[in-house]
Amino acid sequence: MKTVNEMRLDFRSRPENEALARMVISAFMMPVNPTLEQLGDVKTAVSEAVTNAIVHGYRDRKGLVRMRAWLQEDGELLIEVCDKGCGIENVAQARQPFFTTMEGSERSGMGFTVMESFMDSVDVVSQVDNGTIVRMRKRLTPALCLMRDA
Amino acid sequence: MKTVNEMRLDFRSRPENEALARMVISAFMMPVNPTLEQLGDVKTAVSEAVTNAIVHGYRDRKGLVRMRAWLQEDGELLIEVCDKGCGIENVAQARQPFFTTMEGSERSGMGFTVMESFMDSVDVVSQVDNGTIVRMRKRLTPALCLMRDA
Amino acid sequence: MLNYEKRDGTVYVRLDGELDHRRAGEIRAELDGLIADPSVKRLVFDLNGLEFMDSSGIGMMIGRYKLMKNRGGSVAVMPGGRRVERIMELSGLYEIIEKMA
Amino acid sequence: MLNYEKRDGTVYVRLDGELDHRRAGEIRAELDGLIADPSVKRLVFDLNGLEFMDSSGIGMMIGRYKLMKNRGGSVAVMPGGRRVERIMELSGLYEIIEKMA
Ligand SMILES: Nc1ncnc2c1ncn2[C@@H]1O[C@H](COP(=O)(O)OP(=O)(O)O)[C@@H](O)[C@H]1O
Ligand SMILES: Nc1ncnc2c1ncn2[C@@H]1O[C@H](COP(=O)(O)OP(=O)(O)O)[C@@H](O)[C@H]1O
Repeated sequence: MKTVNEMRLDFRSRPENEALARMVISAFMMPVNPTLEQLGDVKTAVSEAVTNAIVHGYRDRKGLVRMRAWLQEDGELLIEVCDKGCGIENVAQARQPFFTTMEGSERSGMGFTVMESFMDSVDVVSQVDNGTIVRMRKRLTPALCLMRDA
Repeated sequence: MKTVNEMRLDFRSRPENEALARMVISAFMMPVNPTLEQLGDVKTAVSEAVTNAIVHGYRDRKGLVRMRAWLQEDGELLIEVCDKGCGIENVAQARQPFFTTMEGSERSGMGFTVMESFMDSVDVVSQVDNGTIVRMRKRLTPALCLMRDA
Repeated sequence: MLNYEKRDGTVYVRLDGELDHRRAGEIRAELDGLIADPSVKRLVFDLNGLEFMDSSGIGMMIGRYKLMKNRGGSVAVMPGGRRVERIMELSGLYEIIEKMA
Repeated sequence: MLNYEKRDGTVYVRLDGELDHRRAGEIRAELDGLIADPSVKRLVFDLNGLEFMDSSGIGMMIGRYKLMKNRGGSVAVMPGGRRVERIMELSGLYEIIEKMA
């Protein structure tokens, strides 16, 4: 599938960059006139993935979070959020609703569940001590005929 | 000088990404509560540098533009806009008001002049066939004591 | 900066803006100062002004619910917009916290 | 989508939103269709609704100025906000184009 536009954002694992990532993904979607509904769904999913990278991946230590995004000709949006943090031992378990390894910090364990509920698909690739990649897809309509190809 | 926050955005040389770059730099500045004046000044300078990378650097061919930004502890904002495009033969001449190599495309030749006018300093490093780096600085007040360090 | 009102043993908190992990930490810090007062018996979150919330908001509300319950108090929520409510429903929060009309 | 009015040989264009290189290209395309009509003798840009403009706006206005001048027509500008006007002044555009009060 042909990619119409793509971007990559690297930022520090600081809490104020959760809002940065949300604004950047909104701005990236803007040229294809997403609905407010779609904008909100994607911002929520990105917020969850980026917060996880900061809170769990780097456990509030200093590190870089990477968000990549692609807009495809057929109107699908792909998003990848990566960290080089501690990784997840058991991904299937981590994705269960209410499962959290941070009871004390008032995490609800609902992050992955929210991502799954607001996006069409969510893939997680993770390796202990090596980091985590969260890949999400969502079809945006109408299609991308609005954009000129450069 | 200690860096409090930093980011890097890579995007395709497509015209709709001029708006993306402006929104991203605004979002990056937001946590330090810039004035509307400062936001507008920086957005304008970024718009000029990014447009130049797309229009002159890549001459509307496909390529990647990189914007990096750093917030320093003393309240200074650093921005770098880079392309791997055609480069500038004579930087001093290019920076002259009204100088443009694209008369036919209705460029005004005022891009660098606008950057200089809205930022505290503008540095240009360029090599023919190798690309261009535009470095800009602007002091934002009040200082960054508002931000927690992570 | 929390927008709240304290009246007859109840603290009403009107949440606004974007409730993410960062903001949840700030709210928690301010709120726990407020409800440290033993005369506070009930905590009401008004979500109507929220522009954005992710699951960090759920964690923050569950945390306050536990605090209030431990001392025999109660927590209630005045619902927010569509996406906020979808997250509230997903989390089953209304099974333990009162939803006000 | 250009917001304009055509009256007595004058085209009034109310610019809004963000006038960058991308938008300048769109405006140029639409406008040159409009002013191709030989009965148009005057072109007025109203910059008051502009939220943003960079030097691409200057290039676009100079281009239209040349077109109109070539056929004995004129161009005028109703000024915009502070930053837009700073760019207008920097470029010296008001030395060749009439600034309306
Ligand atoms: N990027 C990550 N790096 C390391 N661990 C993660 C990451 N994302 C999620 N996890 C693990 O998965 C668990 C569940 O995540 P999630 O469903 O988002 O809930 P929560 O963030 O509330 O704990 C987390 O508690 C954590 O152990
Ligand atoms: N990133 C770049 N790559 C190659 N050439 C550039 C770049 N930026 C500027 N230039 C050169 O410098 C000239 C002046 O730039 P500028 O002052 O921004 O005016 P304008 O964009 O209107 O031509 C351009 O016409 C071009 O020749």
